[in-house]
Amino acid sequence: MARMNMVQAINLALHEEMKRDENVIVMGQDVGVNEGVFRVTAGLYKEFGERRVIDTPLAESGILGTAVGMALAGLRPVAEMQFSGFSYLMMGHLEGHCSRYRSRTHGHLTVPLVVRMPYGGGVRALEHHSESREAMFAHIPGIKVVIPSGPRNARALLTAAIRDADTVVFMEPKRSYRAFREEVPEESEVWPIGKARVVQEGTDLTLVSWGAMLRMALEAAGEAHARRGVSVEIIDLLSISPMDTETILDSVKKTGRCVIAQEAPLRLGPASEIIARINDKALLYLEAPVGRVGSYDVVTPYFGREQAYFPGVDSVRRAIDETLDF
Amino acid sequence: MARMNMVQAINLALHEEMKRDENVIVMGQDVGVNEGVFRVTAGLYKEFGERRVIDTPLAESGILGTAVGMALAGLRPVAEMQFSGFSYLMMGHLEGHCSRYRSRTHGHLTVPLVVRMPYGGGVRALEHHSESREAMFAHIPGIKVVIPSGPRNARALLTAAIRDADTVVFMEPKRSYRAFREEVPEESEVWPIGKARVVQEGTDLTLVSWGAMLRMALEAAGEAHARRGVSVEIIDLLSISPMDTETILDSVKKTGRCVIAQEAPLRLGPASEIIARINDKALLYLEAPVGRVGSYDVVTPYFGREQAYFPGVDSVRRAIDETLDF
Amino acid sequence: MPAKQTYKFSIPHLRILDQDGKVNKKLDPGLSDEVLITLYRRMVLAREADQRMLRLQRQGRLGTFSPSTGQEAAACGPALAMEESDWLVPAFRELGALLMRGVPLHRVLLFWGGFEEGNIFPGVERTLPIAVIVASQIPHAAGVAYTMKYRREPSAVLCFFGDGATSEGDFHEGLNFASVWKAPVVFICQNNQWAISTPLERQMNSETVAQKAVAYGIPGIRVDGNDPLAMYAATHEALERARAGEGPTLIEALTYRLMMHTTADDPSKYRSDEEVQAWKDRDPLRRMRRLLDSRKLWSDTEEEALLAQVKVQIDGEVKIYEQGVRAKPDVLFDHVWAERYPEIEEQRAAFLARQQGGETHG
Amino acid sequence: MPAKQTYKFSIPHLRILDQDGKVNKKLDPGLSDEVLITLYRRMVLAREADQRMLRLQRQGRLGTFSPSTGQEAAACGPALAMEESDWLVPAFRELGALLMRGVPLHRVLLFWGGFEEGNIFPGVERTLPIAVIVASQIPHAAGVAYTMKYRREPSAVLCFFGDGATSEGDFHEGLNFASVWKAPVVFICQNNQWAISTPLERQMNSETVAQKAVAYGIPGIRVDGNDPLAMYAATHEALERARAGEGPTLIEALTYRLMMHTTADDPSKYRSDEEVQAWKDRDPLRRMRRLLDSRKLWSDTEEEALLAQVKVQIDGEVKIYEQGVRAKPDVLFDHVWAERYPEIEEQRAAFLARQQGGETHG
Ligand SMILES: Cc1ncc(C[n+]2csc(CCOP(=O)(O)OP(=O)(O)O)c2C)c(N)n1
Ligand SMILES: Cc1ncc(C[n+]2csc(CCOP(=O)(O)OP(=O)(O)O)c2C)c(N)n1
Ligand SMILES: [Mg+2]
Ligand SMILES: [Mg+2]
Repeated sequence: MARMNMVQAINLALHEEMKRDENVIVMGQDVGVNEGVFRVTAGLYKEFGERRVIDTPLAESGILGTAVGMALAGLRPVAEMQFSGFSYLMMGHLEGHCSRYRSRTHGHLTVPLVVRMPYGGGVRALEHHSESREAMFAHIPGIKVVIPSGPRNARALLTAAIRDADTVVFMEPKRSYRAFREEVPEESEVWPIGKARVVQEGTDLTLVSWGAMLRMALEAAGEAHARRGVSVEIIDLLSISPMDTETILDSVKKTGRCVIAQEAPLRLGPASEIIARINDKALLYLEAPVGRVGSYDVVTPYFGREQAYFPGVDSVRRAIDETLDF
Repeated sequence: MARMNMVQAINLALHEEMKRDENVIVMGQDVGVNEGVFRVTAGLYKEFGERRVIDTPLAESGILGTAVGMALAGLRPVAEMQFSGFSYLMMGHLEGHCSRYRSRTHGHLTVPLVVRMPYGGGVRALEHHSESREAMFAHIPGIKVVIPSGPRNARALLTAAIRDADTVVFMEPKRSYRAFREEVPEESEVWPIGKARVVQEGTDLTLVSWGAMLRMALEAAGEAHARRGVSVEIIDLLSISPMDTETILDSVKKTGRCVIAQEAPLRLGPASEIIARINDKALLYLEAPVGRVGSYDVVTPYFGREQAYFPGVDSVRRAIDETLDF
Repeated sequence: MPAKQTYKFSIPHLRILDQDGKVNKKLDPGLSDEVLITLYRRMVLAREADQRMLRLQRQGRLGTFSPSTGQEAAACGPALAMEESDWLVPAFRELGALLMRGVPLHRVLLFWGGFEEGNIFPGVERTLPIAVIVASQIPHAAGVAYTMKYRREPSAVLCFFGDGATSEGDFHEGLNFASVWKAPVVFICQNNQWAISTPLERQMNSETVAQKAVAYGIPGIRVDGNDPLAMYAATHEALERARAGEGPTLIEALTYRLMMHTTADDPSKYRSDEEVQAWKDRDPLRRMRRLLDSRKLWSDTEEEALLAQVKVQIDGEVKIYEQGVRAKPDVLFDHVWAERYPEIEEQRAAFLARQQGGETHG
Repeated sequence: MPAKQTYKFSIPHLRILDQDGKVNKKLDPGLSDEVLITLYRRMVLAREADQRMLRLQRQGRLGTFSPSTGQEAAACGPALAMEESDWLVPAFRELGALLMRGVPLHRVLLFWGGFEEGNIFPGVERTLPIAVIVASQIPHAAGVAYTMKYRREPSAVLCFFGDGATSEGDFHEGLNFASVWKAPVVFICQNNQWAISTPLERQMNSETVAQKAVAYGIPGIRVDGNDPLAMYAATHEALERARAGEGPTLIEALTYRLMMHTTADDPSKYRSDEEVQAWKDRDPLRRMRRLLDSRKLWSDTEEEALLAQVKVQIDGEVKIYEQGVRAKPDVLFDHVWAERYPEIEEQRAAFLARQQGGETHG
């Protein structure tokens, strides 16, 4: 066991998987000599060399497009988008090929690759560097979208993503990169993609969250407990697609109340889908409308105004109260 | 008044707007000499010439990117994506610029343009030619997403889109292009973007739909009325973003039951957002879970199997029955 | 503007077999008689299959497709230069190349007939299916080529695309990656001078496609695309260079699409009969036939026999195609991901229940 | 491979002012003494502003930004060649060009300080804000240029980007559109030889950036990017050509980024001190100073006075910047769309209520 932050944990998974399987290669802008702009790929270039740790030209579609070719030919590329804000440039390959090769060949040709990308706000970054657009990826059938919330699950889920037989979009909440440390087991862990985790059991209200919002959810829940004795069950979604409906429904059926806290804007975000699934299967269990926390449906402001835009602990607290007091 | 199909109605709006304002120009692949692969731009090249009706090189990002420049410089480009399946290639400009220029300059620089694209299935088309991905566009703040359902509203909404001060993604259900004719008024109409239409009043159930699904909704509602005397209120959404929540909520509060019929896959589709808004504001009015009709969350199959994939009249009928019999 | 120093580039133009079937001796790649005959046979097969598909489509027995008549030299010449261990990365107008790789015609028919089974090529390795998204296959080819290099395999990739494809960002990014990586890949642009209705001069302002190679610091060559010998020779040399670790090449095959863009297209809207006629006169099949004639390798009797044999072969393939596919109805739920997930399985169950209930829709 | 015919291309290389401040007489653009002094003053302003920003950033008074020290000739020379009616489409490393257009420094500070107000340039027309998405401004420039042509205005567009930007599909698509349209636009690639940590040879395999012009059938020229006279002259000629309807030009400015990529970057991870030092010796300011000296247009006294004056000017701008912006807190709800819609207005109301309730988050 070692205590590490999320950057170190992701780096550990990359090291382990590259050591385990020489088909695993890492590629992207500045991932080699420079070790990534967030140092997520630290040490890889030195250990595995430029054949396996590729500093690519500056072209996102080219990165994913060539990664698709590599995956079709048997490699397991882990491609980095330097920031999720530039990932829209590779949507053609994601929608057109990553998502389809398996189905269009009935499994004869597949695209097992990982697209890693730091995403999300709260670090006073430049324009285009703060969005949470997991919903856009997760709407595409045939793509998996995974979002870790802490060092341990980041390592375990990235390992799973690299071993996965299909394309996984692995979104890293950069606000959490160095925010805290956690014990990470010595041995490689592989957490199943598509499974949510109940990180805190409770009886009064279900709180679903993921990524950097999870810590705020935990804090708000703790505070709600202290303030009004409410027992909150907290679910870390971990995978946006496929989505673990069962875990959410089981919890909601038990608690009868639910709040979903996402960083993405509300319109057509993951919270809406979760609410739709509760509507489909557990409507009658609800004692109050499901609370939705998210960013406003406005354009992400520049960082001088970002605090007022992104949801925080008080946003979750407010939603918990409203749901309880309904 | 003249009876025309949707292709003719869209063509009419283009003619009228180009005549009205010489800043309006049309651009895209094969939109000029060839008059568009669906003949939507028929006659424009002859009437307005190659300066105003531009056959562009084969590059979707280039089309939208140059259109952004034109719009910044004062033109009103109407850019065509030959099929929505290739629109992912221009997501960079849509997300990065169309959506943001107004907010990043507090209104000093804006991007008034229209991106037209035929979308949706049911015409036995090739791979990549059948998707409904309005949710991906509508998730982006600052973009408007409009979907007509018939000739008259197509003309009126395209006119509105061309005159709109911001970027409008105008998605044309190609299955409806020549499926039926409708009276279209002599005089130009401008329908407000962001307003849904109650196309049939009713008291027992609210049925929300848009695009090509609307006709199936109408048929299923008529059939439900004949079969079991149910009075269905039908709402044509018309605008996915902004979304007319009021019209939907007013209706649901009246009927207590709701079905949403979309062609898009279910996960993170517009129906989920509508359900989330009902949850937010009208949960207690519901007498049954909201029924969701949509495509399965699988990769769109090739056309030999598409019928089994796309929802049809019977899918809507089933959802109506389930919601009524809950 | 006068200048201290200049950088110079040049792009060669290659033709070996002229329109009368005469070979430029200095450039003759020296293919054996047998190989020449095989090449001709393949080109005829491609032509006949294409024309049959056109009829099938008109009869409603096939979906919309993109005919390749007139472009047989540009597709078959390069395919002849491939080793089995090389990779073929096609666009959608290389019927001849697919058939030469051993893809059965019925698979191609299944593709255009609306079935995923048209992308499955049992026993044929290293051959990617048709790519519909223009230019998207180009970076794929670069990535496959990187993999060959990574594995130190002496194999190369042959990647096809059209003149219209050169306008896409993916053309640029794909060629640039391949060039920086010195990846073993040969890019063949079938410049058939039209992208649907868009003529070359509205697609690009450069005199040739081949000169785009200069941008990537790789060799570019313009080849008479209706000359199968030149197409073979240029590709052969480029593949050898690729396998030898010398990086990619861009080959422009100057050819012409004699038919419509797809069966949904009406080319009379945008191009003249005279233009088409002028190119009919440059038919690659005729040119090849003249070569065989001049070498006394072919006769009308053999031609008739070939056509009869090809007809039988095509008939057989059409028959297989029309027997249809045998997948279970819920196959669309089988290949979303490798594993099964509850949300998809639930939808599968609902689908099957609906099918049993007699519903035909989703 | 021998060939029937070849196509030939060449790319010139231009330098006018050498490192010792000597002018190549044959190429001298003949700028007046006054203009030369103005150019030097602007370059010094850009340098001093850049260095101040660096200090502000280190003190936590400015966000992450991309310093342009060392690239003043490549930014200011071209800007000098512009008419007011021309358009400037910058990337993010053309501080000198922005200032020469009349953008007040405090606006640039506001941009890097995290406020949209940094994109508003009151009174300065035809100057787009900084573009963060690499290469995305290139098609914008082509579209603006098309509009000038469409309107029959004799104005051109000057578009900047880096060497890394040339790898993006948007570079390719933008140049191709501009070329096909013969649009009045001049593309300037500030080839500073690094894209963050990626050196030129991993970005491209071509000897020059300028030769990429061959792909589009437009003139390309490589210019000593630390030579303000050559940058001026090449841009001037290209802008004239553009305004005369002769289409776009690609200018490669061979220069060097002397500082870090952004203030978040540590260049010692990827490049050597020697390399940086070698380029410090080619400092464009020093070169320009030598020219002025040789013409007896400048002295140490004037230099001191200039630096003092520039400092006062920058101090003033920093002060304005640090006074902050005066928008109401709910400004983020004002500019989603031109019209107001209920769903946004509801969120605005909720936001305002939360603010009043003392919450600081959304
Ligand atoms: C990215 C993309 N945009 C548009 C289309 C629609 N489309 C199909 S083929 C074609 C023209 C292709 O021209 P070219 O590359 O010259 O190939 P050719 O058809 O001449 O063989 C177009 C525009 C597409 N399939 N993909
Ligand atoms: C599309 C896109 N991808 C990645 C980035 C992150 N990024 C910012 S600047 C930069 C390097 C740019 O290099 P170059 O074009 O040479 O300009 P320079 O920074 O050298 O001026 C990168 C990778 C970005 N801003 N946009
Ligand atoms: Mg073509
Ligand atoms: Mg650079």
